[in-house]
Amino acid sequence: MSDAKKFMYINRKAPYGTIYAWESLEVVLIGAAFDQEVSLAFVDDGVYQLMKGQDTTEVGIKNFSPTYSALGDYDVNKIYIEKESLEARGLTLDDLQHLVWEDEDEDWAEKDSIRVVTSAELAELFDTQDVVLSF
Amino acid sequence: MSDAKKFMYINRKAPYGTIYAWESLEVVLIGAAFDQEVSLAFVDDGVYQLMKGQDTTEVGIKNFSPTYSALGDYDVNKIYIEKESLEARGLTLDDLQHLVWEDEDEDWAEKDSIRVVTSAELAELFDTQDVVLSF
Amino acid sequence: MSILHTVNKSTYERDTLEACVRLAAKGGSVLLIEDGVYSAMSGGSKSSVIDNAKGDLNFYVLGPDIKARGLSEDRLIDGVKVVDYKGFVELTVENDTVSAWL
Amino acid sequence: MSILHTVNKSTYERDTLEACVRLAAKGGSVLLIEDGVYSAMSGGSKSSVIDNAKGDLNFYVLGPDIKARGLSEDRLIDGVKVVDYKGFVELTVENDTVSAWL
Amino acid sequence: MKISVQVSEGPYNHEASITAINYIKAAIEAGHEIFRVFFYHDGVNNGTKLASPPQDDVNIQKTWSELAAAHNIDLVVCVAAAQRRGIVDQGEMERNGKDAMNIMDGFRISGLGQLIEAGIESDRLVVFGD
Amino acid sequence: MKISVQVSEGPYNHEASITAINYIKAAIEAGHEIFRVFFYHDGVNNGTKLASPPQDDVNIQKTWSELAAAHNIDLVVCVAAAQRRGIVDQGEMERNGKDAMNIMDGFRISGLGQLIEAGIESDRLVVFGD
Repeated sequence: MSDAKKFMYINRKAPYGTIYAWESLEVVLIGAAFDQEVSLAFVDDGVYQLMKGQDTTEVGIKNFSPTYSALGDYDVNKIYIEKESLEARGLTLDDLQHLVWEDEDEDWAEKDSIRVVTSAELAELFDTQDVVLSF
Repeated sequence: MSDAKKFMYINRKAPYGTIYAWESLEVVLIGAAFDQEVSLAFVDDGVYQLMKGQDTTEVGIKNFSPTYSALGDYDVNKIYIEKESLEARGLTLDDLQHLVWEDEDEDWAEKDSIRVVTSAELAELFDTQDVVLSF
Repeated sequence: MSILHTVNKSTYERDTLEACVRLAAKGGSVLLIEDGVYSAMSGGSKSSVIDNAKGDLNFYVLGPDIKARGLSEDRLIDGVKVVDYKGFVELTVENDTVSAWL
Repeated sequence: MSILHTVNKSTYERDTLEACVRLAAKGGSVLLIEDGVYSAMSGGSKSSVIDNAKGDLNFYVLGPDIKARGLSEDRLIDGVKVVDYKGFVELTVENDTVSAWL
Repeated sequence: MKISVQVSEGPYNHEASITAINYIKAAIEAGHEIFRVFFYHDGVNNGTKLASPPQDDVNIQKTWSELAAAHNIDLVVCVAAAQRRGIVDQGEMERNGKDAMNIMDGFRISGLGQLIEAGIESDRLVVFGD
Repeated sequence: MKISVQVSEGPYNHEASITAINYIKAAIEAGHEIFRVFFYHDGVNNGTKLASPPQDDVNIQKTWSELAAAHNIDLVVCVAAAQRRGIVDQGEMERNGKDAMNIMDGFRISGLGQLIEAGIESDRLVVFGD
């Protein structure tokens, strides 16, 4: 039995208006070195973090959205998006970045990291976590 | 015609959870020395600022609610409370502090500072202001 | 497993409590702290959030935060229990995980 | 008199835009900035806030904040106009007062 | 036109500082005068000289300082808010018996009256916050 | 039980610091061990020694320092968040060429790994924020 703890990062805030989205991602990247079981959940305005085509040039701040595509390389490949939050905002999976990871056990086959789940499924998942960090 | 500007302070935040309510009151008290036409509006969770019987002893922070009763002495006596915000929270005027001022022109007769107004009345009032500060 | 959820914002101002209630598994506990305590008052247009969820979740409010805001325990939604900081600590110990809804 | 109202929070997260719309006098202008721009997207469950108010108020969004968030102008609610920072300044000048809804 | 600006949140944590900077640049470009920028609440934290943000991101505190120098803008940090949060100039350091100061070039610490005065003297007061 | 705490907002502006302090005091009183307090986002501003809050209000920064001294609590300020916001110790001062430091007694600056470690080593991690 593994000693690893289950870490869940819940992201509920939109990017850029506040720094929580970006500083949350910084925690995830550092945390990836610790060999724990990591999941990310994007709910409510947090789903906006993964919007395609972000361009911060005119605002003049750092565009950190490309960093999400590096998550797979850090073995962070359990990314849950709440269906209800997407739908409430008139969004579909096509509006979001396509995040993938390569499965070492299957000859580095490329697989999707993102799973769209219902509130009920997410609630069950939360209930199995050891550490929940909410941003 | 007076050179005084009309200043409106809109208070939308509950006290203690954040400092905006208290630091807003500090602006009002300093601003009172400037001989402008001052009004205060309490809307949404801002109406909670005036709740009677606040006691911060167990939290261990400063209870600033007694300061509201000093507003009359600073000639700040136009205090508007949005009816719809009170009602949505199940509150009535009886739940709030009774704020008064003394009218110099009527032999220091004590008068109510608080007026409960509808959203529509408040909207008209906002429209006549020169400077609006929102906290 | 059981989770203690904390909510620190008024449900009139933010979507936090509704998110918590939607995503908390049945049997979990919700502790309202700071401006979250306003959501536990009866007679308001959003008292229904807790009223509708209290069959599935256990609701608590932090007493010191209630008193600071001049709220009366008499007017709490039926079934909401009051705890002090000591009770807050006990709730974190009794549950397996603490999840802050921010 | 005319007022320029600014709103910087998403109507999914906070009550700010609804407060602004309720308390803004007819003929006023509302500029959505920062996370406020999400409220201007069509097809969402809260797009109705602007849809219902746009007969009485003029709505604008800050273009740089739209682009930063990967939102497309095509999907803005009909009638919402896009301005840049220069346009923001022009709106403050054209109106008599600026009111930030925080 | 004479415009004043209030900034109510600290740098980085909220977009308020950035939006204020971009707004001010556009206002200056359009020929308007910035009468004053008043930093209140956590906004006082814009006035620290001790920050070292990552090279690949904007340096907000330094940008304020450069804006002030280039366009002679009056950047005022509220003294009451600054005392709660630890923004200190020479005078505050001496008055409060501190052994260091952290105010950035181009900022000054003063009272809330400066905000009211900005409201009276300016044609517009524009607030950026949370 | 071993408990760690994360504080995500600065002092005074939000109640988070105060709730965290009251929670920690109650936990210690109940016999629990505070493994670490990690300050993130604007929470790093709890660690300044330059504040002089009004006499009639709580001194949050000093209260942290006294708590740490009395109960040997590990108060860790996130270095990345601190660099953006200007919280500086001796090492950071030298590394970034600053001429002053402002870290409060009892706080230390370290990396985000300290938060993850707190999550791993503690029985509970309790977060206070906005």
